[in-house]
Amino acid sequence: MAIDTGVLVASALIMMIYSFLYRENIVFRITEGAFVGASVARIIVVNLDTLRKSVWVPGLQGEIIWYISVILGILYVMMLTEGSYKWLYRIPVSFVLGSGLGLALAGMIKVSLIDQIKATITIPLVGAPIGEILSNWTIILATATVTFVFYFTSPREGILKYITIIGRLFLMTYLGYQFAGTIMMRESVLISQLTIILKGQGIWLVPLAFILLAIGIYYDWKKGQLHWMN
Amino acid sequence: MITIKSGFTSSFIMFIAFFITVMLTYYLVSKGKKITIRKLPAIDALDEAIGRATEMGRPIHVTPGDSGLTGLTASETVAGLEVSSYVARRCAEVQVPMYITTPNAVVHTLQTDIASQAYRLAGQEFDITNSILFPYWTSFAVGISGLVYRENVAANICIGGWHGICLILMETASRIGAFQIGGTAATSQLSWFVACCEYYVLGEEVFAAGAYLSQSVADVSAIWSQDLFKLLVIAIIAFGIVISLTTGSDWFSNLFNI
Amino acid sequence: MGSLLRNNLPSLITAILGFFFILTYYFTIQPLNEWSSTLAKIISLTSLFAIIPGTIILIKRNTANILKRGNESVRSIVTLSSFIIFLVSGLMGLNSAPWKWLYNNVFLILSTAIFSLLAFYIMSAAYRTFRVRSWESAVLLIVGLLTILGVVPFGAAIWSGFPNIANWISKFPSTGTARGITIGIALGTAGVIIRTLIGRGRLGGFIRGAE
Amino acid sequence: MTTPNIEKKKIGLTNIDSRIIWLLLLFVVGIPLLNPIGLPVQVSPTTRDFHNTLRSAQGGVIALALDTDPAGLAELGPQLTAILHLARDNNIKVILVGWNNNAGFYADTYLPKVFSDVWETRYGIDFVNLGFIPGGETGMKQFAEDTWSITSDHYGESISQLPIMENIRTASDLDYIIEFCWNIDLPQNIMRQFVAPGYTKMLAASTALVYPSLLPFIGPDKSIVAAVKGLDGAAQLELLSGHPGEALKGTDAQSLAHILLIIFIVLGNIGLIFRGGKR
Repeated sequence: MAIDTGVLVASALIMMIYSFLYRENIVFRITEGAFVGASVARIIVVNLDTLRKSVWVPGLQGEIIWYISVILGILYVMMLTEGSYKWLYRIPVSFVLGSGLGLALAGMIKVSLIDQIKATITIPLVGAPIGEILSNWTIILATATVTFVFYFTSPREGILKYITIIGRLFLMTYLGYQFAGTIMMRESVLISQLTIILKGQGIWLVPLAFILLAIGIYYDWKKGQLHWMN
Repeated sequence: MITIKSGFTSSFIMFIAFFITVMLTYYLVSKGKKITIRKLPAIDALDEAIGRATEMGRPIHVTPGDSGLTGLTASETVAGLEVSSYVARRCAEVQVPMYITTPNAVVHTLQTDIASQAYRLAGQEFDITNSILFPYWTSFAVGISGLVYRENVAANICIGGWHGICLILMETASRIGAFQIGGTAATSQLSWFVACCEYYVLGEEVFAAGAYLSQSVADVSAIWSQDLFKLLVIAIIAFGIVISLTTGSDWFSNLFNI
Repeated sequence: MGSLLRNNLPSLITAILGFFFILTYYFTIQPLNEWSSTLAKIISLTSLFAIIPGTIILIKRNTANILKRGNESVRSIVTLSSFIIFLVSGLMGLNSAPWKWLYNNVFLILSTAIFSLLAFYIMSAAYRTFRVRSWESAVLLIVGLLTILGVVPFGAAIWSGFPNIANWISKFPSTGTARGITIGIALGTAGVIIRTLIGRGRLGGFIRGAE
Repeated sequence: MTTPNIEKKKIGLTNIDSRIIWLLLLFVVGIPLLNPIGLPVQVSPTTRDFHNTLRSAQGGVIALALDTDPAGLAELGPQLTAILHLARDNNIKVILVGWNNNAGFYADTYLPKVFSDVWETRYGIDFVNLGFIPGGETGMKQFAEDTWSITSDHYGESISQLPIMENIRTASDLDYIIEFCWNIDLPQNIMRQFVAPGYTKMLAASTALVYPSLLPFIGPDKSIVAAVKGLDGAAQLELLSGHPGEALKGTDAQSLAHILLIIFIVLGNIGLIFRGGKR
């Protein structure tokens, strides 16, 4: 049986991360350091590759217009200097923000405001089975009252108080629904990780991990550092 | 040659209306109209957190969240930066070391500058190696957890735009008994802030937090204009429903298609 | 002159670009619309460089840690060496065997493993938080449990009505509430954006460099 | 290094040590992975909608936007595999892109799972990996207006050499764009840059976490035509596509983990009742 180094390394790394659940330790610290370094290097590698494909290669064919972005981008370095030219780093920032914010605002008014208002007022409220009509009213009531839960400039008195209570009821319903979704997503991630360990040769490492954990607990207990934690 | 794209007339009118509302409220507030924003205990607790850190002689960790400055989370990140700026100023005054972290490269450049400026105003020098970029969500999660644990921070302030990893940070911080103030508008994360933080701002309170802290004309007027516009949206919806219930025609909803 | 430029040029660029993209989104203005794609590409490429200061600070911080020979030095050595290993293998090409091995067996795995810590934390946080102290938390809990039972096969095996309840919750009250939240957040964000584009408010101030 | 100041706490039903809960979770998830129970999976109406909409693109070209983080792949990966199988069986050409800088590598990992036998002959004709496009929303605008502005695919081959891209000059030449949603930002960016200007229609493959936030946008006449959700959606899609895979194996473990969670929440509340409702 051939040894699958990839799966063994992967399983070991997963367990090294999980050791943080017991407490912060040298194994976790090493994994943390490795990952922080790797993630920086990965972004640099991807960015360099993108630049090669989008700036360098077209540049060889005479399209030098993309070099403008390099000149602008280099200005970010000015952030690290102290002196009268430090402000230059705000030029690329302003380019990125200006385009990003402008595009976001224009589309947001269409997608998140106009479309949503339209969707609310075109819900069928007559001529359907009574159950469906009641359900449709639920949508409208929820939209209207939830908007008032986050109303800041007037105190919650009178009618607004009752609207807020209904709004909070809907908000809690939604949070409950989202809570279920959150849990399911997190568990899926855990399942994917345990699949890697348990379905391959990584399962050989599981007993080793538990032995190491037991030794760690024993030493902590001897030193009197084992506490009930909640 | 200027032609409006089909289907965008209503959006453009809405944009103009919102723009005018923002400008008008700005004008009125700058002319002295008083707008009171609901009290936010979490923001008042910032000083308490810094005070605790001073007593204990331990550092403070502050982060404007794991989001960027474009898109939906922009306003939360801005509120987070506002809080960071305030915390940096106070930390410089009482000489408590402060760590500020982010996964977003653009936010990182701004936050470093903001912290340096805040320190300079207090006559101190900010060590820019304390402004750390972990350029990736998960490396951010593990990086700040390690940082918070090893530096044994006294307080962890995490108001901003969060997507998912906030719980890793907050669980770690609560393990070492740090005082936590957090907040976000991301609904998927709200319950974890309630679970882990001593004080929290939830939902759109985050937008108000920035205004509450700065009390600047622009921020206060923005909160007011948002509230006014919410009323307008509700009025439009109510009017549309009344129209469709009474006349049965859909001319009003068709207005939104042009 | 210098300070005038310093205080106004960045916010001027923000405003011009912002309104340029807003107008070309709503209107067809020749020849502006033909430029917008090119401009968008230049700006997209610019954003790739934002990583530079953060990287330099990270290297500086870790080098300092190593020179101090403190507790942090082991981690810093690992950080820097993993940085160099990944960088070198990546520069060999994104299809080279070492890079693919490192990416799939180290980077992807660690990234997901760290995220899966949340599965544990969520369990204990839910256990500690979800105490039925008020009607609000009761609603939250009941809806959450009903949804979970409606979605996983286990729930349908107990009672076939659970999937229908979960569907109703998702289709009606949750949709309405999410719409209210969407509108609220859109208005909040739009407010920030307009203030920034006209150079006011906090973000506008940050770009201007005003304290 | 300073030692964290962990105080001694009382032991009781309302404060079980978190680490015990976590160890239990490990076993509860691990055991069904080794010994699957095989609970039957029901196809929900939303997944069926998604499946039918996707099949309606028969003979056309769709783009898959892989805008997820690695952790999202736990749910989106099985969905992606199932969608690729459906595309291949229904003769739909696929273009894989992404505005997350991992996108090219995901495509590199997942395309061979479905297309490995025809990789040499059909790459660039039936499927292509365009890789990462920088700039977020700005990059999306650039791609939607002018698809050819990205010049080359993930492997550095010029876009003019790829037959599949021959007739794809703007996003309006695409039948659908399927966004793999990991947070609420990127799907909204796609709606703003691809759907609202009328280039193309959008489908969403989403994690269970982000699905609730997408709800107001989903509908036949709204921005997102249909959506599939989470590991359960992936399992249903695998069932519909006729290629059972990872997701169907994971659903048992997920069920048991949820039961554990419910038990612990109930335990916490029982402890609360015994202590007279005080914290």
